[in-house]
Amino acid sequence: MRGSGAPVRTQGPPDGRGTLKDLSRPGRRAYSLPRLDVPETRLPAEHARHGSVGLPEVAERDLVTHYTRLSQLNYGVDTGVYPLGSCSMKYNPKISEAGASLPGFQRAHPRQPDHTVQGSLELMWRLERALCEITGMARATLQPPAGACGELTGLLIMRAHHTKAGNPRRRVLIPDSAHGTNPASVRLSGYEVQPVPSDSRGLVDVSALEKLANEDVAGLMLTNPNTLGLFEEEIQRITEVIHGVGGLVYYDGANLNAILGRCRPGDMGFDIVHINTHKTFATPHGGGGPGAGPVGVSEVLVPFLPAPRVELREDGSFGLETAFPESIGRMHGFLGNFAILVRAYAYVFLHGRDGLKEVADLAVLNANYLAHLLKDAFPMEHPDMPPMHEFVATARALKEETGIRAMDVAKRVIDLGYHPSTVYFPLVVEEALMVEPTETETQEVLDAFAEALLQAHREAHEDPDLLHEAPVTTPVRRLDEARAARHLTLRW
Amino acid sequence: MRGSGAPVRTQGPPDGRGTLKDLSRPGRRAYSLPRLDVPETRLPAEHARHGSVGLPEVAERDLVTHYTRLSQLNYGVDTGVYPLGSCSMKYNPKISEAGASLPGFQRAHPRQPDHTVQGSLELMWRLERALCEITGMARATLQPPAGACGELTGLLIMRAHHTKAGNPRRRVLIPDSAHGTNPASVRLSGYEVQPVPSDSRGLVDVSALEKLANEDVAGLMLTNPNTLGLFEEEIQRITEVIHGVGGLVYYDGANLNAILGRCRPGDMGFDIVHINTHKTFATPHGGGGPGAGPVGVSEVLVPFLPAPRVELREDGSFGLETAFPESIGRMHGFLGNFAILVRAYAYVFLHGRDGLKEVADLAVLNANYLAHLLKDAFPMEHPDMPPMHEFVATARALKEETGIRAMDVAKRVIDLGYHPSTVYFPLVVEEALMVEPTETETQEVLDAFAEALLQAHREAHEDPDLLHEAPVTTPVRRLDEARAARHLTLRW
Amino acid sequence: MRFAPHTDEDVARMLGAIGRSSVDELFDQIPAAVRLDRPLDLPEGVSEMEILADLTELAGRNRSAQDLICFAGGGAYDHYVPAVVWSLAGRSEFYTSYTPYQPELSQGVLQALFEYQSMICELTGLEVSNASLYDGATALAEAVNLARSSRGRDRVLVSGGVDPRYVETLRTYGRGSGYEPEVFEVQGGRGGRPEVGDDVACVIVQHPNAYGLLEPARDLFGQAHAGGARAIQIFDPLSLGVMAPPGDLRADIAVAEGQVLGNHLNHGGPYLGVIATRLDDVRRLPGRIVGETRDVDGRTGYVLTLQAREQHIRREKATSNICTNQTLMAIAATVYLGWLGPQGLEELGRACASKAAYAAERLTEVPGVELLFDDAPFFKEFPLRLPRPAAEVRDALVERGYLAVPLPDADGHALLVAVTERRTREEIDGLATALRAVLA
Amino acid sequence: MRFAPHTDEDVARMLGAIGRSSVDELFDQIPAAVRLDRPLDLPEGVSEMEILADLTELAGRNRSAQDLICFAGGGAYDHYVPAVVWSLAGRSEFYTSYTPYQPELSQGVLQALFEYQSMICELTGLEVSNASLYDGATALAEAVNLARSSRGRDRVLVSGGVDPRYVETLRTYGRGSGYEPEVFEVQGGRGGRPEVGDDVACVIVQHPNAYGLLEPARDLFGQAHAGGARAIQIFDPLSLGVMAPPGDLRADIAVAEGQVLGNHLNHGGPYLGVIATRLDDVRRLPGRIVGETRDVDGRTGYVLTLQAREQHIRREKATSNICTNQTLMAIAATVYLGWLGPQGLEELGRACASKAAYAAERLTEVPGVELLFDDAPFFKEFPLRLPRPAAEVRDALVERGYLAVPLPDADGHALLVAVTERRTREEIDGLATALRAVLA
Ligand SMILES: Cc1ncc(COP(=O)(O)O)c(C=O)c1O
Ligand SMILES: Cc1ncc(COP(=O)(O)O)c(C=O)c1O
Repeated sequence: MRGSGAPVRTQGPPDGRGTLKDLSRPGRRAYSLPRLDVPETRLPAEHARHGSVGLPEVAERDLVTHYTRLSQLNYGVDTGVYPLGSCSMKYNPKISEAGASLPGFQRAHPRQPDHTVQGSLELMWRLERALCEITGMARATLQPPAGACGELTGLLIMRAHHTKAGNPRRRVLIPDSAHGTNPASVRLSGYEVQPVPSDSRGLVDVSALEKLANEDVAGLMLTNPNTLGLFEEEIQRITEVIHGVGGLVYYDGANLNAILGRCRPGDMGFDIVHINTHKTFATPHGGGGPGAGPVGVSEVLVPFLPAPRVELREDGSFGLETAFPESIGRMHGFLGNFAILVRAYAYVFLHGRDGLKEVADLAVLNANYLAHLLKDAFPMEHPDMPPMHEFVATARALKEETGIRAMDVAKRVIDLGYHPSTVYFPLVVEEALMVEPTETETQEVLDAFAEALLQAHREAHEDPDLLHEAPVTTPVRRLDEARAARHLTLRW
Repeated sequence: MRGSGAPVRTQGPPDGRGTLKDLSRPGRRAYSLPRLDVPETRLPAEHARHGSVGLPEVAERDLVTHYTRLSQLNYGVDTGVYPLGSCSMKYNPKISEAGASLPGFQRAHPRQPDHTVQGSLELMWRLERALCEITGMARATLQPPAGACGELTGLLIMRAHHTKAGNPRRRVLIPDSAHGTNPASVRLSGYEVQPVPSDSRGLVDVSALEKLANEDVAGLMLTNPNTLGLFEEEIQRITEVIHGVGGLVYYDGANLNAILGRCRPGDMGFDIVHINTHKTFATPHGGGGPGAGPVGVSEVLVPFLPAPRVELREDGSFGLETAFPESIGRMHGFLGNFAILVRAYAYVFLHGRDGLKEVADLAVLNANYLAHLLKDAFPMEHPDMPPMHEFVATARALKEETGIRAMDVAKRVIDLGYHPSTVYFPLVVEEALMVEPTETETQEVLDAFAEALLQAHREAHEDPDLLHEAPVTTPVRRLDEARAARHLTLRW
Repeated sequence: MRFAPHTDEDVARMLGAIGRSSVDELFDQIPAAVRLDRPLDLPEGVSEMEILADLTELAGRNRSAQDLICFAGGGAYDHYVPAVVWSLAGRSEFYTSYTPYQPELSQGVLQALFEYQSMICELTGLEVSNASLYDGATALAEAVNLARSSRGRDRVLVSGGVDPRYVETLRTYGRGSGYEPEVFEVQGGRGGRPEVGDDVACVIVQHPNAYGLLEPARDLFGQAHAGGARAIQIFDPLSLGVMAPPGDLRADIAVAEGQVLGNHLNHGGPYLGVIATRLDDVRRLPGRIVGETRDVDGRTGYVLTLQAREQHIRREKATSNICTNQTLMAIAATVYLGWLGPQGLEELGRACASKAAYAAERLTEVPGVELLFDDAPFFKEFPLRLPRPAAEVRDALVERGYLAVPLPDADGHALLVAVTERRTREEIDGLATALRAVLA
Repeated sequence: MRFAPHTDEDVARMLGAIGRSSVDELFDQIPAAVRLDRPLDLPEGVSEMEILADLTELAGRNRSAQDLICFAGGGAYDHYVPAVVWSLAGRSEFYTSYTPYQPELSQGVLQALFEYQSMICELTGLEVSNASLYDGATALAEAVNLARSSRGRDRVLVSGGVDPRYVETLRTYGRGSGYEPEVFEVQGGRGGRPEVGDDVACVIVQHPNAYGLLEPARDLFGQAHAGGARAIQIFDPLSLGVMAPPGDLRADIAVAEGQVLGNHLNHGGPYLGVIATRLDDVRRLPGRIVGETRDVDGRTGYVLTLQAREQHIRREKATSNICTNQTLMAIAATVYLGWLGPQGLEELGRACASKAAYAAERLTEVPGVELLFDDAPFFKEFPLRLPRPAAEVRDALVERGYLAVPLPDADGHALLVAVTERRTREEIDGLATALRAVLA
């Protein structure tokens, strides 16, 4: 038995291979447009295109067969467990899709006057209020279209705050285990990155932090629970240290799923928080996007929030306001990823007060349970503390014993029918397997997924070629990434 | 190489096997309902259920994974060519789905008063007019939810007509190649079936017909082009013969796709016509249904049409009328498969006058082209006449040479990546392969499909086990039908 | 708009390959006399955006349950259809496939239908279900054929509580099959005394009936059995979380309109004909039946079975002429029942019953309005007697944004009010207020 | 409503397995002082049907392009989205998947993105495209970063014809990156003379510009190049069937709002940031890039490539901080462009241009209404000067069922009218009539 195989389509008729271009035949077409019902006008010659665009020419039937096939080559949450650490790949409720495609939302133009879009504006208002309550912040912007943009938004607010105080400062502290977007955003906000080491428990080394903290430090960015899935026990001390030197503390909300209704960044002393709605609030990831990255801030930072903002007017109506002289400006061409916010709204209000807490409870229970099942084969890097909603295990021992690496294990898990966890992140852990089962998986699925990992572990000793050669059940096998970068073929 | 394989999912994690019941755990749930906002009422004890219903208990996430998996096990038109003879499995335009799910249609209640559903009624009116124009009939009913029900409707009209004339008569003539629903419908309408033999060309044997025609004959049911894909050249003579004895001629519209805009049943002398909208007008087959089977009749039969009927009132509005004393009555609980009729409407008016003719042109071209590619390996049963939109080839010679049967060829075609044609129908042809490519396939696809059949033919000589064992690329291999019927397991 | 992919060059090349000089030639067999020598009298084809605009305009002229608060019942109901149902049933691998004649490529549809059959058996307490019929009314006609052939008897007795549309449908089908349904009277909207002679094949009772009332079904079925006839029950699938199932009531055949199981109102169709019966009549069941079996490697799989009942094998000897059925609706029903589960079914039934009871209370507070049948128990719909013609009141209620429909066969003063789980107390109170205003 | 599947027994069993007595225990690490000792101040959870009712009520309070005839433009347009686009992009294997980190399980998304990149190159006449950015405005900010790093220069010149929202976005992003966009004036709504000193990294021109006008882009880009700066064009993807592409105009970097490519208006997002440039700057491109390669068996496959540009590898040295992007919108754009093809793109461009020209003619017949910039050529939108404040006129037009929006930075009397292929002659005439009535 080679394993039950990845649940994707691996077969199909030969004419289904190749790109859409390969299906193209001159003159074939899918489009239809109404007959021109006005006199034809041509653009001035100097602006006109010469010759036609090299797009494929196919029938609608070809399009459908082709992209249906491509979809079937792909694994999604709807196909099965997708335990990518740091990504909260939970089940995305179908009702959110239905809500977001209501014509009143779907066909609203972003430049419509406020009185014609009161429904959208009230939705944004209510969502902002809810996100503030969940995070313990005063106000929030819904503009950022993803977490990374939320980070930059938050850092520009930080910069505006310090600039107003007379000195923008120079550095932002980031734990060494942080997500790559954190340092990248810091750079884009004009700050320098100063890494903060972790201690042996996998937490921020507070004494090191104390040494690094000074008047040059604009702030600290922190994920809590951190990327190792551990709650920063000394969080109050940490925020105190930073506040003590006049810095601000930024909460990277990627892991908010772990603490919903249990504790709030605002109450821990954070000044700025971003939320990945596509993680915590189950707006689907769309193969890599879109998402949304709302940013909440404490009272004192409200003046710096991007504009436009939705405000409740005296007459009870909602309006987009732009007159905020201290605002950092605009982070998105329009209002952000509105239709994603509709999905987040649906998720938040479906769950409500108790439901959100239960989300965190069960996400943490699932992670602890799965970590427990795996602990002998793939021990946690920092086993002293129980993980929150995710955990980082390591295949270091396995590698030493057998030469099999985390990547080989991941590929074998594919052959056994599952999407593997994140591997090689966080970078500070050798042979990392970062596993986040989320709350929407059943115990049975966790048992089966763990069994696949344990089977791979056994096979690493008994039949390592199964792992070296994996995957063998996929439409393609391991791909030559070096070749891709060397012989750049980025288009047909 | 075992072939490129059927384009369905064959793999998946072990927890994905089994029925929904196997995923059930007590207390798990997907549903949510509002809190009861009125006092609770219980039914009288004698009517109350004791104990709960044995339905599965699963989470929404389980439902989605399970039925997504089941869908991926299935081949559909969107997956690839589906050349089932007699079924017109053409591409189903996506816009029809969008149109049918407009809330104004989707949420209309069938008992709403006419003035609140003028949109639906006008759509039905326009569709009826269009179908009458396409078939050359005076009026039509849209009630029958499928072709077979249309047949029964037509035959009951036939009976009503004869009964009114004083004698319902006894027999209905049907060519021996007819579809099974024809004789079954005849029986349900209270008539006896009298088969009519075919001549050597595969057409109705007109002299035999003349002998069978007498005053006992209520009518003749005919498919034209017939189930062999051949146009009944002597169609006028045929209808004359039946009319000569006072009988009526019924047109089974399953093959209407072949003649759209080229000729019309009404002009050939037919009195009653049914249309399979799920064939000709690309309303998707839904895994076996729903469809719609509108029935058109000539002027003299109009009084017998089922009620209610949509009528245009004097004031320009539309209404459902029921006061037709000679009507045969009601063939469906409400108005028929309305949402399917919306799709048919979309298809008819998208194509319009020239577009429909082109459908027939290209359907016939595709069938002739494919028959040509296959003619040496799988000759047409009646090669003297060119086929219309489909053709019946035979694997008789192959069977004689190699022992390989049509079914083996079909299964091998699956391994080569395609849905095979109909096999063993019509029953009058030995080792029949009934192939209807439809107009929505490209020449490239036809070439590739033909090549698969030709490869199977070669392999039948060179490596017959490939065919005997086929399919090997599917989620299950050949299934034991005898066992299914012997050890009846019809539920979990 | 066209969907055929052919370019002019494709056509020319293909014609060349088959040795023809024009497409017209391919139609040479059609005798000149019957050829259509003019274009079809239809408009020119339009673009996708035009047909959508046209359909949107037409749909916009309907005032559906999207705009009106729907208390309409009488065989089709505004139950909530959860988003998951059509997200799954609407997957194109399901809806663009055909009847599963090639089971190896159709395990998805086949297994879903097997699950459907299983759930219908669980619901009804009967032993076998088929894989769908057209709708409730035609399912009843099929049930009658089954009963008549099973009993070898002719006559068909129908309770006066059965929906008149069902009776009309039976009358139509009966003309071909050679019976005339005989309606026996009900008292106070239910009950009655069928005279079950030894030529009676079946007794048909709708429970809850067309007035919404609960029937003494056990008793009526007892009478049927006493006379050696089959007991046929028309049931409401969504009543079965709180009501005793047909099997417990000793129905031999149970049929239902399955629209309520996750299918949209769709202005009357496509709906879903549900039928279930006893195992010993399985070979008389109409339509597709899916069975579990093994493949050559011993793996579990599903196939169409007992096909010797069906028209494509047995032709005029088939149990029915049905071929295309309502598979997709059955798949939707399966997902819906999976969503609901036993608890949901019960909670939903309780919600309908409670809201209907509340509505009856509020509406009969309106002066001049009373229950058509005092004291008769009902499930989710009930008939009111109005002081004015019901059709007039209906139209006046529509003006105020409410939809409820007259009882078709009553004296013209009866309104049927159906209350699903979807209706809120506020909406019910609103209906009462509107009715009060209309009748004032 | 909840989506976690756990029953009480599941929880108990799992707690037992890990040796814990309660879920609360799992949160013991959270210091007591920061624990939330009260429930969140949010409403109780609701059922699916309630949230749908809530959303339907909210959506119903919008008067969108579904109700109003939409002539609104200025960066987002009511182009027709064919049904096929979201039937395919909406397949759950696409929309529920993540960034394709495991390429063997993600060939569908990867290949679709490869096709997207290819189509963007075909459209723009440039050599490389990435796999999407957030939207047009942020794509411009990324283009500026690219140009500045590529040229090693600081200053950023922006035409006065560029959409003010884009300039605002640049200003915001520039605060972090250390530049302040400098706007050079246009004459008659277009053109202008950027002073391209040797510290200028790039010159940004929108063509067609924010007034809808066609720019002398070749000339402006020539000036940029003469000063050694990069030429950045903001383009309209749907203009390229009839207009010369950025590559022909010698733009070095082309960015666009890709909403028009099969994405709904969505009240402003999610949209699609398009970026394309020259091959020699590929290593400076922000975001995901998909490349073709081989697997160990020699089969063609697709992977994320040049990841050394990206934040997850290069951290603060990455070309951008972007991680989550707009993949699904890019897939929709790919299907849309496949639907349109070269012919459709041309026909659609011609339809927009012709309808806009017709609209300009009809609207300027209204007394007091004239083109804001006489004689300036435009593509699908154009600015009118009104005799009354544009915001007032806009609101009055809404009353009559039409939507058109003021030009944001004009003197308050300018209305921008956008005409897509979706607008009919009748609708344009209707707008003219409405405008006449409003101004009478
Ligand atoms: C810890 C952390 N921070 C930030 C981000 C960036 O969020 P986004 O991908 O939405 O830009 C991620 C995303 O993976 C993350 O895991
Ligand atoms: C020739 C012919 N007649 C009648 C029918 C019956 O139509 P339906 O399946 O819609 O009941 C079919 C269906 O396959 C057919 O092919």
